Amino acid sequence: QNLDSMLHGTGMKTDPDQKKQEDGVTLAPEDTLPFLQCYCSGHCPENAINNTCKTNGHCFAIIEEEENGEITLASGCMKYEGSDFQCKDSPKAQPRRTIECCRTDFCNRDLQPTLPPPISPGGIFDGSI
Amino acid sequence: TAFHNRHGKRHGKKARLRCSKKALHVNFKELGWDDWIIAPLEYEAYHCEGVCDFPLRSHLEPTNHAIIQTLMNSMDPGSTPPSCCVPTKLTPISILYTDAGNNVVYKQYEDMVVESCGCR
Amino acid sequence: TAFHNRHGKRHGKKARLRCSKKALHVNFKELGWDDWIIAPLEYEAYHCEGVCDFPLRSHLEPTNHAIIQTLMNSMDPGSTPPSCCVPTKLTPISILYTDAGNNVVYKQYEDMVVESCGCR
Repeated sequence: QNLDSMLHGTGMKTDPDQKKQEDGVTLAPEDTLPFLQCYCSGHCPENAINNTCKTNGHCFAIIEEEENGEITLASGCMKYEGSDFQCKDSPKAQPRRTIECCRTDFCNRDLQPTLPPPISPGGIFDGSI
Repeated sequence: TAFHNRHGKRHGKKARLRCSKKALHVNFKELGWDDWIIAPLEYEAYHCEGVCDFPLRSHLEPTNHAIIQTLMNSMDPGSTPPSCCVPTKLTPISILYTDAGNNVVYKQYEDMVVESCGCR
Repeated sequence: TAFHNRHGKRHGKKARLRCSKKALHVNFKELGWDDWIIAPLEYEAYHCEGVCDFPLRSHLEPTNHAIIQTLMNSMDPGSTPPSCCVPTKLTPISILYTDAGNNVVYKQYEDMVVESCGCR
């Protein structure tokens, strides 16, 4: 049994995004994705017009608490490659932040991420806010 | 606490300088190269400067490694440095100069001008 | 003043850490990703760290821009930052994970492991 059939046999799939053209050439997923327009604020590309950026990946919105306690909201475009990691972020990242991703034009304009509760020194979520 | 509204205006804190293209004017005369370079004697090379912080935007064309390193840095800044803001696209310029044999040569030098910056 | 003999051994001054490949052990469990990543749960990604100073050695594969920027930095460190030590060659790893539709997927992620570092 080769890996491919084994993979299929156990309900596992190779990366579903990979599309095979007639001539058998496998297209990388990011090369087949339509471009998305997103709302951007807080760090737009230099050539951005009307707070709009473009990407083959996701739009995102992020709320963050800076070291000095300032809370910032930003939004923009995220590349397809690596969005698995960036959209999942790490719950252990510091300082506190929440990122949300979506994949339709300007969908991040309506996203309202909220900060996770602060972690008290003992490492338990401090629900006292 | 200071709040930062949707239009990117920060309240109460200078916006952190994020990775972007900055000027870098190169003057070959000041470098002392006007004894072999005929023209141009100066040009705009630009350079890349600024922080690469989470999330790395698409125009910074991050690699998966840069994304992972940025996440590790935000978990423990002391143990992992952030990814670095560097040129991701460069263009050439042509230079007229006198070579060692005193011949006048016109040559294209690759990767002399920053076109765009990114986090790597 | 400190002197530096032919065999590269520095006397009296800690050898400046030049651009080179360093360890970076990535633990997906510590990142909190063991809820979607099945295997591997950790891997060695390495990272690049160290100064890019003149002259930029050939194994650091500097671009012409990096060489010019390094020269400008040595002329006036305040006005121009040095070039940066970043990955120049990267290799992929494959990850087995559960996707949003609860399918088990085996996918190759490009540019996950540093093969070599350079100044850019």
